[in-house]
Amino acid sequence: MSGSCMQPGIRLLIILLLMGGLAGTCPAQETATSETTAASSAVAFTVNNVWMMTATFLVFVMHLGFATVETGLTRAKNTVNILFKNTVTPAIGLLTFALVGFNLMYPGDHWLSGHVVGFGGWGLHLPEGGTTSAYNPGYTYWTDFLFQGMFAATAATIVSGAVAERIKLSAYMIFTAIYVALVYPLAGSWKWGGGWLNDLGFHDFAGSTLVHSVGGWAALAGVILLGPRLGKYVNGRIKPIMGHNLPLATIGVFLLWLGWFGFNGGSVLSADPGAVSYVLVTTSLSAGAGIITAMLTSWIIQKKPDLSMILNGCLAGLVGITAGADIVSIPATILIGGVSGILVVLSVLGFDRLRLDDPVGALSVHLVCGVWGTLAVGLFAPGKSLAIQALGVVSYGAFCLVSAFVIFGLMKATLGIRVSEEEELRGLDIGEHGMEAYSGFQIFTSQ
Amino acid sequence: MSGSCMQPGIRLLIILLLMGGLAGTCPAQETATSETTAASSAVAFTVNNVWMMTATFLVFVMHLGFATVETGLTRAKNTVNILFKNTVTPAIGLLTFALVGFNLMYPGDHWLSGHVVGFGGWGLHLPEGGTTSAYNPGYTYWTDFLFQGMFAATAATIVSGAVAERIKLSAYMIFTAIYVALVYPLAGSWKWGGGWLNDLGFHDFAGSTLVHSVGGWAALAGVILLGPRLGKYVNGRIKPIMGHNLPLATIGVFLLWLGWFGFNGGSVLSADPGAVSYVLVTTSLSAGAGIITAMLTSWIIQKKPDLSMILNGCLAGLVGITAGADIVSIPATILIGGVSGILVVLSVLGFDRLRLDDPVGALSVHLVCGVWGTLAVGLFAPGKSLAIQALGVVSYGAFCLVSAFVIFGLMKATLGIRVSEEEELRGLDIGEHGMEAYSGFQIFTSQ
Amino acid sequence: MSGSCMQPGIRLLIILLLMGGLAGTCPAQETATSETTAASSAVAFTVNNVWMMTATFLVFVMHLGFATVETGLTRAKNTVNILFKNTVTPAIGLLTFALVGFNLMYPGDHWLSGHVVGFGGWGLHLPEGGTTSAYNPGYTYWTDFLFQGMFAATAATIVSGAVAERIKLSAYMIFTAIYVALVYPLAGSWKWGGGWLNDLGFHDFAGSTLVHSVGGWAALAGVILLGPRLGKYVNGRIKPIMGHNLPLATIGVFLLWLGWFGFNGGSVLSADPGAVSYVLVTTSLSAGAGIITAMLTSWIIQKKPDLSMILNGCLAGLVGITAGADIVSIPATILIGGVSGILVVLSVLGFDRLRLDDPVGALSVHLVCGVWGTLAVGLFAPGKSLAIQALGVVSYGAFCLVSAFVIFGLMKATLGIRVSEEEELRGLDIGEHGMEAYSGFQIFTSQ
Amino acid sequence: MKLIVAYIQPERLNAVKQALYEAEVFKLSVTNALGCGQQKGYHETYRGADVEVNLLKKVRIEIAVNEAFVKPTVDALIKGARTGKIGDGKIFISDLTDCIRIRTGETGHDAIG
Amino acid sequence: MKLIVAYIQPERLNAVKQALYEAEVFKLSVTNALGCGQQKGYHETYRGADVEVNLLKKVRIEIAVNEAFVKPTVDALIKGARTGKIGDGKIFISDLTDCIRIRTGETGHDAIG
Amino acid sequence: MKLIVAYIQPERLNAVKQALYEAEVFKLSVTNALGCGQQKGYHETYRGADVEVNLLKKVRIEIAVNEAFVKPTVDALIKGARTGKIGDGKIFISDLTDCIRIRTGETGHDAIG
Ligand SMILES: Nc1ncnc2c1ncn2[C@@H]1O[C@H](COP(=O)(O)OP(=O)(O)O)[C@@H](O)[C@H]1O
Ligand SMILES: Nc1ncnc2c1ncn2[C@@H]1O[C@H](COP(=O)(O)OP(=O)(O)O)[C@@H](O)[C@H]1O
Ligand SMILES: Nc1ncnc2c1ncn2[C@@H]1O[C@H](COP(=O)(O)OP(=O)(O)O)[C@@H](O)[C@H]1O
Repeated sequence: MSGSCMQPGIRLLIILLLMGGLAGTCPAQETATSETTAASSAVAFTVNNVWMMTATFLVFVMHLGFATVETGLTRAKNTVNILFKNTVTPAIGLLTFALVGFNLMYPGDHWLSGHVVGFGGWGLHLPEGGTTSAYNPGYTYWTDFLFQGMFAATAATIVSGAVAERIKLSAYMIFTAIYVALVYPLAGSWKWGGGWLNDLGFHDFAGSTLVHSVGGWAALAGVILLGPRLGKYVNGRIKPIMGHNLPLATIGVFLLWLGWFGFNGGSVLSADPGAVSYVLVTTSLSAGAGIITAMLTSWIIQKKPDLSMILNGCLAGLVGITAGADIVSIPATILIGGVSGILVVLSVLGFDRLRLDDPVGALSVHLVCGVWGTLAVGLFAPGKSLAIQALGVVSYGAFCLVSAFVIFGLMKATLGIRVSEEEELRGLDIGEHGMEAYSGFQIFTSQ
Repeated sequence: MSGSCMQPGIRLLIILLLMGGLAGTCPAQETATSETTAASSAVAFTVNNVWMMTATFLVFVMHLGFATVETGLTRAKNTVNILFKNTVTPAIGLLTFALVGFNLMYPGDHWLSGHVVGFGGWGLHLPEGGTTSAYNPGYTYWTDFLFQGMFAATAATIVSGAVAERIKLSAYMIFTAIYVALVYPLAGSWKWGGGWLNDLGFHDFAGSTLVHSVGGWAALAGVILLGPRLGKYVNGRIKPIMGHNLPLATIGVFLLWLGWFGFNGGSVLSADPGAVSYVLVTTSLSAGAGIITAMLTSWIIQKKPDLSMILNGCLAGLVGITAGADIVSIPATILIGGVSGILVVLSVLGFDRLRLDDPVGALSVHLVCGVWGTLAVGLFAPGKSLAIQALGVVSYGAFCLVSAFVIFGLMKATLGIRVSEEEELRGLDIGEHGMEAYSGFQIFTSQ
Repeated sequence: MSGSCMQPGIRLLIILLLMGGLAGTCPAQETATSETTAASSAVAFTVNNVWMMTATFLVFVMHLGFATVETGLTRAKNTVNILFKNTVTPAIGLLTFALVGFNLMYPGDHWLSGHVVGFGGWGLHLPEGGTTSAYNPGYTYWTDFLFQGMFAATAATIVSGAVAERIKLSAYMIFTAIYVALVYPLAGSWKWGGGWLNDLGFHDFAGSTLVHSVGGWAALAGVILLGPRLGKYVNGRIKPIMGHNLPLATIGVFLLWLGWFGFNGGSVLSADPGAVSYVLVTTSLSAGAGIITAMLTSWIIQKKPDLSMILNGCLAGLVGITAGADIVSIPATILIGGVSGILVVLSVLGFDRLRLDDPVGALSVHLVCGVWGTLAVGLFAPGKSLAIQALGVVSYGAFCLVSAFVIFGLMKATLGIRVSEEEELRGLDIGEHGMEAYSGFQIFTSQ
Repeated sequence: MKLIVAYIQPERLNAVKQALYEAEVFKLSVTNALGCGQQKGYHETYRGADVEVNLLKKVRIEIAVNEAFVKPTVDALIKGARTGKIGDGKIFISDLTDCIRIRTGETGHDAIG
Repeated sequence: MKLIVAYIQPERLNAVKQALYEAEVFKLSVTNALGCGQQKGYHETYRGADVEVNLLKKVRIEIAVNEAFVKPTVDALIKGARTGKIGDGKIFISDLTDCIRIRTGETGHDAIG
Repeated sequence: MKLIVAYIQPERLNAVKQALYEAEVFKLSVTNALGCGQQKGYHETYRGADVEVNLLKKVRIEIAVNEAFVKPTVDALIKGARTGKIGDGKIFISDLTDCIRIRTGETGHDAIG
């Protein structure tokens, strides 16, 4: 090799590759530089992976967020039951995702029919180079699995809140196992697995549709098939059934916001400084806007500002921005979040008028704002088509709603999905678990 | 270029630059090395930015910490109100900071008069190179905004605790919007924005004064103008009004400690291994020392060790070390934390004697220990002047106290800042929000 | 230097060094490459250190996890006391670890007798190069201290739960100070400090034995010497004493799982992408398996699924995998976690039958599963000896049990370790602290 | 004047209040109670240890009325609370010698309503 | 012997205790209660659905006294509890046939104080 | 018919229930109460301010019985609750004019048990 170490054109290439961490595809030139290049690239891979692991932890925190929000917004007598479901959900989610879901969602080249159903085989098997940037510049195989597995389980958790206070524990667990193992990953493969909706240019950055609506449609099926809680709609009037622990609910919303930093920020799939930090800003501003507009809407309609509504408003802003967090402008972000905050309040009131009883507002937050956020990408993001976005929304809606109706419907026809009236009155904690959440506290409720 | 790839002197320079991530200023020599240098520097930038984003998340967690501490140390009947305020605060904080605060605090070259008032324009606008190390070796423009925005909102949250259980919701929200949008950033620009106190060599690493005292002075104005809660000082005697949920308060303190890792650790403004990790150690040891001395002081004075006092002691140690976390020695750290723990207990008792009713001890923690920590830099840090530190303390005190008195005073004279006596007795939850925090729980209090 | 920048053999070496971040030992060749190498290596060091700091935060979160689990699983009248202990524990832990523990645990070359007792001197003193990769490729001296200090305090916290609701505050604090300052680090030095068990090839990745059993044995000594709580075993029958706040307990378990990502993930001692992410996956799958098997076991034996049991099952899975998280296969992971979940339920029931009263199940989780996990390494990890693992278990058991018996025994004989019967009935909150955790809540308990 | 004390199932409280309202009985006091009666309890099991819970949640209603209102009040209580299942509750009636309205100092029959 | 039961506003409890103390009435029992009287309730609204809360928080005080103490006790209750606003509360008095001190087995007048 | 009201120490409740069960008294109602009696309270101190707590936690038991059961019930209460220490509690007995079982409408002696 002469005094000139490398060709100018190649230099630029290497820099670009390094930034993406694509060491595996590094040209095999016999120079000292290429080795330092490799080393630097290995470091870039390590950084990306550290970020993705951090994002994974944050998504994990969302499970605690859901557990506390749902517990806080329901009654004390069903607390053990809700906590139980939310603890078992990530366990079921991770184990089934390891067994089947991961390879169903990311089939790689193993498509079975068109780009609609694919399956990469059972279980977890480290592919060659799976812990290097050859697998992916942003993360190892293991990080990939864990990040996606944490995501998967959140879709089921969304259902948990909507069907709370009346669903049988066993029915919920069976539903979760099937939905996380099969429905969620299959649906997910259409976009994130490189399936047909991806081919069409559908954009859903971190899952307004793929996670939140997918969970929301299932929640809708559950709510319809279960019917409302006893005492919610009496003689044609809506009776509020108040949440028993608003500090818990608030803790949950803050934890969910925190988790969303990983949910959205991690969906960049690398630590790219500009991309990730931009996503964090849109995520936060949308959440903030959702809080403010939900407050105003609630203050105007309900006369007094309702804490549970601004909590929902925050989540609404987060769900709303999730589809376009990477590509919408700052003003569009605030608009999306702001509209989400209004939508969520109106739809909480609307679902009640439709006699669809959703104790925690999961339908309004995840389904309504998930749909809105996905469509908003078509409205505000340059180069995205509203029609394709709508097609995505409808396709997911149809598939998930039908699937959920079938699963819940079959169970309803066989083992039953709702606890007995007596058990519901006394509380699922005693009925399903034989224990109380707040032993010793005097709790007085006539509902 | 000859066989020798680069001049020895330049080599060293590059290494140094790389470590700081200053790729943007890299000499434009036509060598392979300079490109790998650029690549390596881009990675360094990515690492720094990952760290700063992590620090941002931790500072975000502090909002939940404040929410739970304040809720836990006040009465059940005002819980919804406190949670509401603490949920709205970061929303208001981030949105106003995006609109105006950020550019007021970091005016860059846009000083309007001397180094006292500057303004960089409205809204967020990505500067050229804003997502590369050309903007700053440690973080992107977006990370910068979000980190600083999270900081800003904490100053208002400090006020929230001190004025709890009697302030009108609307008055609190208006105050917060003005204080976060204008007062905090203007004051902040004097030091962190490169203003006149920075020119003088005033040292406040992460904000014992710029954040904590700034919040504390406003809290003092609020406490004075509002007056004590009903039933706190009766016939010349101090009646304790007990916090209703000490597990919540403890959760809050742990979350605040956690958040402080980002608050202080992130204030290094890069992931510099030695600097950041040293700051984390001083932060933790000071917190630990504050716990121990608060325990001993409380045990001696109150005869029994008071949980609420060691929680305050922990926060006191954290506030105390914040100004000098980067430059004081380990023994000085323990001394600073230890004195903070004593100070906080004495000043909680002292403020009560002065009939200044501060339900959560915010004045003692943030104001008293903020001042102490800032002065301690002058006492213990090599090369820092006590006089300059004192000048900073006094300047901030004067500016913030006057500003807060004006804002609260004007509101008091017009729309009123305190709820009615009847509302205060029944609780702000019912008065301001028409709902209860713990529906169904039997709560019995005669205060 | 000629046109060829470096010898091929050396290139490979440099890459390897870079990946490990060993910049300090970089050959002093006068080439441009070696400087970029150094720069890249400095970046690698920074990444590793960022990861280790993140892991430190997560381990810190475990203290909050323990505080909430223990509070939730005990009675309302002892809540202040438990929160107090858990707040003071990390303070005592960090301060004594700074003073003596750290240098006792990692004596470096300062062994006093064989590889059994060593001591590196008092206090924290930054060694030369302590903030560079010369100290360690994975972290600075300060990060090292803080990470290990957070670990140390967890061992004491394990004891706190088992002895809850009857131990004197002063006795607990003295025990904690001695155990964290002397016993834990001395025992730890045998393996992690490079002592005799390390020489023998004993494997305990992140501390199934070194942390969890070490805490568990001390808990056993405490439980035996204290005796059961009043009303637990009456006329030969076991009376349940229910936890008063299961949402808190659940929050705690989720926080512990979160913390375990740092506990295990950080024990890789660098950000090595493959190694860390694999550990995170084994950690999570074992936790998930523990939840599922604990649920099934509890459902079968107790007829209804017990929330407190699946919470323990989750922790059991986490403790069980801790010893081998880096080297066991995925199927073995699930087996280890699954067995842990069964073991923990059986041993909770078993300890009760032995009249060993452990309010939170700390013995079952930390001791039993800690032993199981350590032995499991011998069973499932290639190249590890079951005999050596058993030797480790027994050695630690003997040393810790004897130490704890001596410390608790001496205190029992002198100042007493148990509160009076009257104080126990009324609750330690009023007895030891003169305050209540839930002021205003009506709590009704006849125990 | 009579003092009527009734123990009812918590979920019947709203119906009872409605029935009392229709019977023009507007004043009452309510407390949380635990009751042990013919209704059998249930088992709780916590960490493997079994406990029989036979103190069930009840609501205690106290109503002071003039003689003429005793029957309507009792009827309303029964109307609102009866489901026909064990655990419906009991009503106890005793004499009241006096009644005083704190605000005005009125006593006896005038004070009660 | 008489049994005096009073319902008062929670925030008056300390004043009532003070007044009773001055009247040398040292023994009393207190429970948490909800009351529905002339005082009108308030509206709560949760997630858009409105609910009228007409069971307001009250404190129930129970005091057993010998005849001679009835008047001083009632006076003290009124002194401590009266604010002149609706919702101040009521006092109910009934006969007590016996009273027993568990610790000593004393009965009647001796046991009461 | 008599109404027996007893205030006891909370930790004696199980023993009292056991003693009543042995005396074949199966029906009772329990509420949470706070009591102020001979037993002196204790001091709480919160953030430096001291407060004397003299309302101590008690359990209030209410049992309606036919005359023949008065003595066995009182004896059982004493047996279960007595420890000999101050604070053991009191028993109050008053007349009951009527008792009605909501489920069946039975009244008087038949309804009570
Ligand atoms: N003799 C009594 N003394 C006190 N309380 C009683 C008595 N009998 C019934 N109760 C109260 O009434 C409630 C309902 O009684 P129960 O016997 O279950 O009703 P029913 O006869 O309608 O089945 C009990 O839980 C208890 O609180
Ligand atoms: N007839 C009654 N029976 C039972 N409780 C009553 C009766 N009248 C009043 N109370 C109790 O007294 C409380 C105060 O009564 P209220 O009519 O509001 O007082 P006031 O007449 O002073 O305005 C009520 O909330 C209720 O708890
Ligand atoms: N005259 C009374 N009126 C109402 N409650 C009483 C009266 N005397 C005692 N009590 C109740 O009984 C409880 C025990 O009384 P105390 O005097 O402490 O018992 P002892 O005389 O056995 O020491 C008190 O806390 C209170 O709740």
